[in-house]
Amino acid sequence: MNKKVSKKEIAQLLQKWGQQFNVLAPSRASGVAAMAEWDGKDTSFLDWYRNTVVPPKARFLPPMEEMFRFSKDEEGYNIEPPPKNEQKQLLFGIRPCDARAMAILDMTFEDAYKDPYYLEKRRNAVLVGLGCTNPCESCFCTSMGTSPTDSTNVDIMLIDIGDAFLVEEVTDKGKELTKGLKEATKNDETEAEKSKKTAYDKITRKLNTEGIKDRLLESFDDEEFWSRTAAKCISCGICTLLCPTCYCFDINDEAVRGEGTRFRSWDSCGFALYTKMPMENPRSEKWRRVRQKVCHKYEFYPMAFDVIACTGCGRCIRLCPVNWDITQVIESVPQKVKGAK
Amino acid sequence: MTISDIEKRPQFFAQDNVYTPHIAVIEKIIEETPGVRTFHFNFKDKKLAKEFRFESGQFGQYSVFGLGEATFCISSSPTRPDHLEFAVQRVGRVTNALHRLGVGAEIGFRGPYGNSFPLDDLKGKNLVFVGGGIGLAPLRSLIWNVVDNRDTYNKVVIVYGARTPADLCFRYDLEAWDKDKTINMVTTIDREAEGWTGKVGMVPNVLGEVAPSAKDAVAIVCGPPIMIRFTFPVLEKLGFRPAQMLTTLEKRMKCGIGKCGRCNIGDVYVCRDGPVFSYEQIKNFASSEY
Amino acid sequence: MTQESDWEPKLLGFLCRWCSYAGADLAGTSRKKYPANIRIIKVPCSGRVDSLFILKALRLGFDGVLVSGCHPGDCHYQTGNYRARRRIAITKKFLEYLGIEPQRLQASWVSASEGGKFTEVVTDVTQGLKEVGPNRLFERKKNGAKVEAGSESPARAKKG
Amino acid sequence: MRQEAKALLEQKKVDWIVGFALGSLKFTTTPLITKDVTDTERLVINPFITNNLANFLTGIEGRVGIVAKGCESRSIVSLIQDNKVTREDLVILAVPCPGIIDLAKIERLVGKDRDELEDITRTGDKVSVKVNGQKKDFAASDALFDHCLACELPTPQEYDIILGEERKPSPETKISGQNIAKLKELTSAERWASWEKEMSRCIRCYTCRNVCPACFCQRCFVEETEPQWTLPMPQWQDNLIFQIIRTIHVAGRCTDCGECERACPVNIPLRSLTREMYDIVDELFKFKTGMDKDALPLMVHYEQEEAEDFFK
Repeated sequence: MNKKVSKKEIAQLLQKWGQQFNVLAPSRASGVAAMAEWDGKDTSFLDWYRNTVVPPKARFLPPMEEMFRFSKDEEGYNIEPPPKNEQKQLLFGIRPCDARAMAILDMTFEDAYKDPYYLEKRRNAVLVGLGCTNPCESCFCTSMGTSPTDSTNVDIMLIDIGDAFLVEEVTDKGKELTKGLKEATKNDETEAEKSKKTAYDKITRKLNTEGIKDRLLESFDDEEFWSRTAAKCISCGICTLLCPTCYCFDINDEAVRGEGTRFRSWDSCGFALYTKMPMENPRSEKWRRVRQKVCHKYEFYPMAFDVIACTGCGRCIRLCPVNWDITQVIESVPQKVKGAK
Repeated sequence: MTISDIEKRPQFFAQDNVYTPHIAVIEKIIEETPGVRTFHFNFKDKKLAKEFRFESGQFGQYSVFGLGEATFCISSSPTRPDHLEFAVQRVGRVTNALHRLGVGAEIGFRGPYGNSFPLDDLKGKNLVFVGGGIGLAPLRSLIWNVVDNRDTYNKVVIVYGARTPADLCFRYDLEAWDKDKTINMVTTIDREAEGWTGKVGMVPNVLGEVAPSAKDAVAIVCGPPIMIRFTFPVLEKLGFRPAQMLTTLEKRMKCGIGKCGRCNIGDVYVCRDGPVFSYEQIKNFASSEY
Repeated sequence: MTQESDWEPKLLGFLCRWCSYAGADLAGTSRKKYPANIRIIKVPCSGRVDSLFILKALRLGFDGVLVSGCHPGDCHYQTGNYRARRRIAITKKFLEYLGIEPQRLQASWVSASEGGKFTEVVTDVTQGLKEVGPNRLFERKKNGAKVEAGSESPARAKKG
Repeated sequence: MRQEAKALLEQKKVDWIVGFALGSLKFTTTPLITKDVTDTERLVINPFITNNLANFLTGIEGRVGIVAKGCESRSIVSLIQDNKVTREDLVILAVPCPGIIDLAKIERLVGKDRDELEDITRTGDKVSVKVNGQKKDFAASDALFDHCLACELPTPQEYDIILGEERKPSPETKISGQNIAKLKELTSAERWASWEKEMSRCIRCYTCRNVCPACFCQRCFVEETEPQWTLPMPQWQDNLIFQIIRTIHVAGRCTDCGECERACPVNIPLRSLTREMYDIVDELFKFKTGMDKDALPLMVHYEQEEAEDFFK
């Protein structure tokens, strides 16, 4: 049963949720668009917000996160887990492409060994999706199996229908949130369908990923192609650190005289020292690193989890300093002369 | 060769967190070569020390608190559970810190991670061990495992080499295996060195001379990647099929459980799906960058 | 946290071994008194001191850094102190622009025979640091609340 | 320009051509690094040629034909002085640069994001923006990058082929230095606090370092483990030390091309650091990077009498 909430009531709704949850909403206060603690009244983001620069994954796999603290006394070392914060997070305004990316990350962090830090935050979080009405030129989510208003990976989904939002309840957690909201009328529903259609058609960038896994498999050793693709890449970390489906991390200690903390922080396969071993570095050449980045998402992840680890959010295209465009690269992966097997 | 199912592997999490290490105390340090030391250690938590089980070929993440973690295989054999051993070559930040530790110092250990040598596939087979330098550490765990229940295995040939006599690790093992009549122990060094009476020559060439028969035999190769790349062709010439050749691959590892994303070859994570692979598996990896 | 009154600044001195270190030695052998706040690191030449050393010292909690070398012209390596002069000149100006108090980075020429001058320089610099107060630059601020300086600025950490 | 590049490749004068091609998004260009002649058709010059192409020279072997704006040519001269590149290996195609349009400024002026604009054109010192139908005009000084407003060498001095007639510099350092001026009005504690706030956004993607032609170390001090000067984790303290030392290391090599600030994904005003260092180096040692081909690099040279008032 869909509900309805007017845009004017959003601030009030967020305050209600604020009693139970630590409400996070898109904000530019820090100087860049990112999810941040909601200041309690400002809902101007409903106008300017298209998508954040720092993806919502940063709330679950933070750029830097305490793993445990260690200290030394007479008997020796002892380890204490980081202070537990029971605060439940409510992410308001997560886009469908980022929500789908969270589902893709879940697969890795639950596979075989359960990652305690990430999964605990995920369990304690509620995702309130917000349908896109003004997709970016670099967005290509419709080619990656999702859409600007896809509600599968969120708890409730808000679809913009003029001066109000249609509220689609998706999970039980979602149903609790929408208690007390008015029922949606029939023409609200048709209005929502229309808004979904217009948003869908606004996506201009298309990408044909049919058979990409095999094409990449065949051209894996085509050094000439990968060198050409990697020529302008400067091995910085933007397209991986800010990618919602990237999860690589590094583990480091900071300590002072035997007392300190072990941290987990973002890392990128684009960096030259990522796989450096004392004796050799299997990926010291740039083209191998660019190949790893592309193949991990479009070949290895599909081989392991049967899904392409890319949701078409377009961040890597619009934030790259040299305009390296993943959609152009995927299209230019050579088709071996014997054609699709 | 089956990669043992991950869930079935013994797991010993501290504070039910896969990343939290157990505290262990260093009981003994052996100076193998100027750059390599073997550490004997045991867990402070006595109950854990008794319960802890692992299989030859598995590795662990060793923490020097304040400096970080490093990956080393467990070089002692599961058949001798009174303590655990690992060998460290002094090459970087954590390894140098380890070399500065004395007996009684405390380190962190989490594991065991990775798969192991498939013991049941080796039963009744002739075993050919090919090791180079510190590469003997993972082999050593398997060799003592084999020696401790010797009769379940057939002939054993060990070809081990290092650059110079001073670089030979685990000399006390080499002597023990040499005395053992049922083991054909061949030790070699790369180039002539005065005072050295044994064999001289690179490990792959010496293996060619020893020429163990490939009939229902399995070869286990560990050493620097360059040595592995030259050893496989020699084994193939001797008639070993790729499935009969095992090795442990070396990659930069941080988490050890297939999460941090850096030790992959194609869709395979060396830390979780390896480090023990057969040459057959290596041949049809999705990518050629092993 | 110690009170402001009896707080003693920690000063790190990079002394070039040919001149300033010998000068400091001379000050010692001729029983000259100079404040004990200075910790001395002997460097082959003042030109060896990279700005990174200065920042790392401030990051570890030192309140001030003194770089002292030979007078221009009698550097053992001919040009070491000229290079040091240029590097410290831009570093000093840049740190001031960033908001680090100027007294925290001082430089001086002390030759091997100027034991007296060395004591003056150290006293002068220590006095300057006393006026500026402890180095709170790199203390970690978690969501506004200042965290106890203990684990972050180690040189001043008072272990229990 | 395309014929020149094509000729260079065909006559084997160069092995590589490095230039700009149209980007895959509106109002963007992308570096084009190619060997094959057909690509030279894609070479383009427009008001959005933002990248500093000199950055790629340290990574390419062989002779290179490079398209160079003023700041790029200064970076090239600086690289030559540092013996990272030899002049004989280069064929420089000089572009008299009218200044590059700063899309972030346009977004602030128009209130719309860059992909919602239909067209941006530059005529003389007027920039006109077409957005849902109407045309809006802005003065160039409001729409160009700060570093372009302060540009002292729009036309390269050091070149082999010049594309178009020379353009005289008219640096307006006052407008371009607003951010630095505002910072200087604060007290030192407030300035430090403002840097703390900015640097707590840094995620250590190292774009500022990797996009900079002056940063050509094999292994950067920030990634060293023995000794570990700074932690490889995005703590604001270590982020700030990284930027301070990076700025000091590129002193005398930085040509204020503004790429670090433009490329930073979290909008940290890095040019407020590099431009200040550029001015300090100019004020103390009258040294302008890459302006004088025969000058010795800043840190290699010294004068008998120069800034030492603060020495005790």
